[in-house]
Amino acid sequence: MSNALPPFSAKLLSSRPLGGGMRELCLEVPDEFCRASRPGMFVHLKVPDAPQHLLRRPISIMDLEPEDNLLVLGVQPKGEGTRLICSLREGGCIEMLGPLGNGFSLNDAKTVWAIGGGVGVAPMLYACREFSKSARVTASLGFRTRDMIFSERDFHESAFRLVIATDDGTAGFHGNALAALSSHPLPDLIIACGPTPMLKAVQEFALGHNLHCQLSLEQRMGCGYGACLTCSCRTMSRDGEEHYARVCADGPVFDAGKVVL
Amino acid sequence: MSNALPPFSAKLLSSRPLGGGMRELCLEVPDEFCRASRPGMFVHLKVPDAPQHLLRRPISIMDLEPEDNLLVLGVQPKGEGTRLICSLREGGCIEMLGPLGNGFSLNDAKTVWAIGGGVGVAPMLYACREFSKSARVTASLGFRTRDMIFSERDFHESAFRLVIATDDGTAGFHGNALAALSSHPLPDLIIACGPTPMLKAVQEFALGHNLHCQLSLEQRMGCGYGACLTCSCRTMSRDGEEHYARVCADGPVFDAGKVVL
Amino acid sequence: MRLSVNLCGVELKNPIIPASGTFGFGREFSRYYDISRLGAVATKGITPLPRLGNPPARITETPSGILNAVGLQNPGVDAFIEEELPWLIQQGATVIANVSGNSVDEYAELAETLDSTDIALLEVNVSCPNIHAGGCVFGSDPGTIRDVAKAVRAATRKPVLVKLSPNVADIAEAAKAAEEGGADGVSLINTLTGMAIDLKTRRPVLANVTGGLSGPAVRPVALRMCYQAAQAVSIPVVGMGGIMTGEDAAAFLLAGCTAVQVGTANLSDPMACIRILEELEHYCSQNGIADVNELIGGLIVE
Amino acid sequence: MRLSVNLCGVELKNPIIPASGTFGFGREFSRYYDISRLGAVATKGITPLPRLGNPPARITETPSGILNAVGLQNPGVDAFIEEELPWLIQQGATVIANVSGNSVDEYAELAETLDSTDIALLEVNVSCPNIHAGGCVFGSDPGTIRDVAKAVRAATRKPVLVKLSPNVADIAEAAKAAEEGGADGVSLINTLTGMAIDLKTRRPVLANVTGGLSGPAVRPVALRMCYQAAQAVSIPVVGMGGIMTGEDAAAFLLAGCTAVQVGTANLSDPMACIRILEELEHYCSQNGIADVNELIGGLIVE
Ligand SMILES: Cc1cc2nc3c(=O)[nH]c(=O)nc-3n(C[C@H](O)[C@H](O)[C@H](O)COP(=O)(O)OP(=O)(O)OC[C@H]3O[C@@H](n4cnc5c(N)ncnc54)[C@H](O)[C@@H]3O)c2cc1C
Ligand SMILES: Cc1cc2nc3c(=O)[nH]c(=O)nc-3n(C[C@H](O)[C@H](O)[C@H](O)COP(=O)(O)OP(=O)(O)OC[C@H]3O[C@@H](n4cnc5c(N)ncnc54)[C@H](O)[C@@H]3O)c2cc1C
Ligand SMILES: Cc1cc2nc3c(=O)[nH]c(=O)nc-3n(C[C@H](O)[C@H](O)[C@H](O)COP(=O)(O)O)c2cc1C
Ligand SMILES: Cc1cc2nc3c(=O)[nH]c(=O)nc-3n(C[C@H](O)[C@H](O)[C@H](O)COP(=O)(O)O)c2cc1C
Ligand code: FES
Ligand code: FES
Repeated sequence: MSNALPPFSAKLLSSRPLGGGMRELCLEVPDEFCRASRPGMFVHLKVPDAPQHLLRRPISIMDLEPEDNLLVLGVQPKGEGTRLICSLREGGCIEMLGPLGNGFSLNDAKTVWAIGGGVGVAPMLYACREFSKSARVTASLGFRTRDMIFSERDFHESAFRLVIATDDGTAGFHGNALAALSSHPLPDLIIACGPTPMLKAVQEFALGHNLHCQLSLEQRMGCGYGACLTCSCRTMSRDGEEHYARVCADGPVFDAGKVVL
Repeated sequence: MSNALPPFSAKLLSSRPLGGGMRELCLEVPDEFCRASRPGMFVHLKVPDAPQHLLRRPISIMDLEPEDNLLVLGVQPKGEGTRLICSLREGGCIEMLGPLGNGFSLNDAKTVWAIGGGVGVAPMLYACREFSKSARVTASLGFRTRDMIFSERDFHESAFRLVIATDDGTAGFHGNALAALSSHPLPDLIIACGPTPMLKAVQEFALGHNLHCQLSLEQRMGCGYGACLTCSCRTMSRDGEEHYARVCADGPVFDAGKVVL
Repeated sequence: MRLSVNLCGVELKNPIIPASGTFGFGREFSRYYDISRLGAVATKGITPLPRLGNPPARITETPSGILNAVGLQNPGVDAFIEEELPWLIQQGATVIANVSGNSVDEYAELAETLDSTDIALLEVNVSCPNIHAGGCVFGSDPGTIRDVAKAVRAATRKPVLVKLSPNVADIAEAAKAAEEGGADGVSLINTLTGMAIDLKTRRPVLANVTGGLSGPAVRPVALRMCYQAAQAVSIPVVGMGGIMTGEDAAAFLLAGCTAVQVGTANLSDPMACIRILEELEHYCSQNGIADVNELIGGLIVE
Repeated sequence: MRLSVNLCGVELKNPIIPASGTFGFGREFSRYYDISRLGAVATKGITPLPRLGNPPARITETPSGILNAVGLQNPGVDAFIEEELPWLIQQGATVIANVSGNSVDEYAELAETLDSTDIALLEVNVSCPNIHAGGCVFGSDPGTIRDVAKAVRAATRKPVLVKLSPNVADIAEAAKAAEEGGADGVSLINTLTGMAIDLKTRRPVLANVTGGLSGPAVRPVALRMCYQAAQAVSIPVVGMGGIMTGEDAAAFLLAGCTAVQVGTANLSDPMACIRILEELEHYCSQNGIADVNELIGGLIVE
């Protein structure tokens, strides 16, 4: 039964600034990690050399190059933990647990909208890359302002079509990443990750149009692997009963129809 | 009244291994620091990048080169704090408070025994250097074994005479640093720093021979500058009354006749 | 080296037990290691009926600690017996069922319900700070502790551990109350009630406002309370609170604990219990200790 | 920006006060900065007669915390009045005299002795965990708290703060007891009793065996207790426990404190209080707060 990859130490191969204060970290990961990874999954990072930070930090897989055992993360230095993670030097190591979570499911969708907002743009890159193998993926990425845009070129490469939106209109569509798609034909599947108001809008839109839709949520986490029940989000079963699901293990990706935002 | 040097950040100019697992750290310090320093004083070092370690670590001034604003410390990685201090990289900075404490007083002594044991050897170097300007200093340094010896050459340079002792006889005199001096003529003053059993022996010897003697003590410390009363050692006043003195501010150097070990 | 200890008549392979609420019912950990290697397993707190738990956020980090307010989310005792316990037994785990009730009667009923099952011990949590019985927390009153211990003791043949709250003025008194009530052992500490504020939103970080503090931050308090409890009673003490390493575990044994539980460390690292077990073994062998029982109560106090 | 607050009728320049026992009588700090810049100064705990204090070791570090067992070493109230107070007043400090007694009568006598001096407030420490009155700690019993508050209130015209122990089951009750006794305010928390063991010697690290835990490790507990105390009483609350930054200070103000004290931070850094004051000012200006009083009790709880 002991089949999960225990925490391991990953070497930082390169670290460079992306747009918007984010940092791109390229890490060396073992084969088992690559084999188990799917878009929408995350890793749980120990804050390096900081035992006072007991909890790990969840960070989405932004990209993966299995041939080179390369994991790419996009990290926004938000508080002390992500700041320390971002200041790790090339050649240094970080302790990692993962890949964790359920990830997005393409099922048989042929057309996909991948909607990302802010830091939630990161996991969409890996999703675009993977899902583009068998579907037409339109990526719609929302940022606060032009300076916050990151990884645009990578999305250009990996998505069928790329739409950029900014809240202040300094680049691309003036408005949010969902509204930016209003003139586009409806897809078989919407996947989305970003701030809650954005997810709510996507959820409402998808339910209203009866579209398959998967939302990737964020929640404060303890263990990251399903044991502590601290990362809950409200879900509604068919019969209207409410439950708390675990974002780390039952998610972070949830069916738009089941999750209460 | 605000005349004490506030905590400052000192740059690590070089770091190299001494003998016995000790590390020599050379740090850049301001002029005011150099002006205020005297042998037997110490600095109080913040453990770098480790906010969970609230307390600073007291480390003796091992040497000082005022012309170059150079402070030399000899640090034994004992626990986590000193280990982190020793692993600081050249070019990095460490937050420092000091110089603190009272230091040794040569008064008018013309002949001095400077007895150091283990890590307590470190402050003797600065004392030898300074006191040799107007006195004949015989340094007697005790180590557990040959491999623990450090800074021998520096002592050769700075002391009038150097005696080395090892507990196991692997180098120099076989025995402790006090016994190693038994054939030497008695000095005007003994200064000593080292483990408590050694200090006790020195104290007994000095009192027995009616010699001026100053002992540098160690104690767990909080503030390091006299405010918290946590670093106490027992002292006896003339009238036989017991008190607790502050090792950090009333010491670390005490008259052998006044301190109860 | 001998690592096994006898806890209230139950032989444990070793003194390392994952603490309630940080180990689920073991399933997630069995993906990382063979959970039968542990001394025992303390289950997530079980209540008579299923509980939804508190709304999120339920956890936040504090300096060298964490605050949690899960609020006893669990599937209820029946689901535990049907779905979780058989699986645990099949894994070869020695099971400590951690139970919580809202009244003395509920505790007694839980004990009775579990009496006929394969659990090894019952751990009676009189101290969860995240649920309230009539506004006040159960476990801070010695009288209530005694009553619960008595009622549970009468309702089951299993050995009973009473898990004590640290939110009391006198832990020795609390431990004695449990002993008087007939407990076979006490375990402590549960979490200290705490709070965190988000300076940006000016709101409490946790939806429940307060939560339970655990982790290394509380270790000095936990160690002191375990020491005082062990001095006060003659039944075994199971110690916990901030144990992150084998040396931490050894400190609790020295203070008088027969076994220890590891909570928050599991949240940092799924392998924590196994690592701590190996480190404890290493500490013993480095210090010439052939039997871990030599450590128990071995603190030298002048 | 307005930083001044009114504490029990005393106008403080700002809400930052060094905590008792971590600031001596201010002399050491005056070498680093002008201590009249502080809101007030809480003195080292004063007893009727001089006290030697506990044998060393008196301090040790714990994860994000420290344990101390100074044992109220102090020169006694007479020496305080003759030697320390005049100097403090000359510096322009607003002085809070922190006092400790072994009985209700001793507290009353101390209050009376200090009544005719230039102190601004009296802080009655009913909670020092490192001295014992007949085996049990004074400050954990609401009845005693009320009695001490009453006796002190009757013995002086100075405003009286009662400093509460966190080693209680119900801090709200303790705060109410102080209020009922006539206290003009409460201050909290004093230290949580804890312990550390040296794994090499198998002995307690502190000669006193137990000590008082303080620092960021206890902040969540302190913040919770201050919040609960502020909810429970209508007199001002002075908060402390692990305040290391201006944001930490702001959190305590939001929780309902009128002023805060800074203890352990002084041990890490002689400039701590001044830095915290500047950071608090910065936090206010960054958040459009023109008067620090806007923060007090400003926590939003749904
Ligand atoms: C599934 C998932 C995927 C994520 N992917 C990314 C990513 O690819 N890139 C990225 O930059 N960020 C991502 N985040 C958000 C990231 O985890 C937080 O920004 C980070 O944990 C903040 O830690 P901190 O120490 O910097 O901040 P602090 O605010 O100091 O953290 C304090 C505590 O709160 C938790 N916390 C604070 N904010 C969040 C949050 N938004 N979500 C979860 N926990 C939080 C921290 O983990 C920590 O335990 C993701 C979050 C989740 C849940
Ligand atoms: C005046 C003075 C001068 C010193 N000079 C030197 C020196 O030049 N070189 C050197 O290597 N060491 C010196 N020491 C000892 C040094 O301070 C300790 O080895 C160091 O504090 C241990 O910290 P740690 O984190 O590595 O160990 P830990 O044991 O993890 O420390 C835990 C706590 O105990 C305190 N502590 C532990 N041992 C001692 C000790 N022996 N003295 C004081 N506090 C202690 C630490 O400061 C810390 O607060 C001196 C001590 C004093 C009092
Ligand atoms: C997330 C979480 C959930 C917990 N749930 C329970 C519980 O259900 N029942 C219980 O008795 N204790 C519970 N506890 C308390 C722990 O079992 C333990 O007493 C406490 O965390 C102290 O140990 P630690 O510092 O090693 O975590 C929980 C602790 C945490 C962190
Ligand atoms: C070294 C030390 C000595 C203390 N002495 C006293 C004292 O004499 N009287 C008192 O009321 N509190 C005393 N305290 C408690 C502090 O005033 C304060 O209540 C406690 O440390 C919590 O605040 P902090 O976490 O900021 O340190 C002392 C604390 C320390 C660390
Ligand atoms: S974080 Fe522990 S269950 Fe999700
Ligand atoms: S360490 Fe604070 S008085 Fe010496």
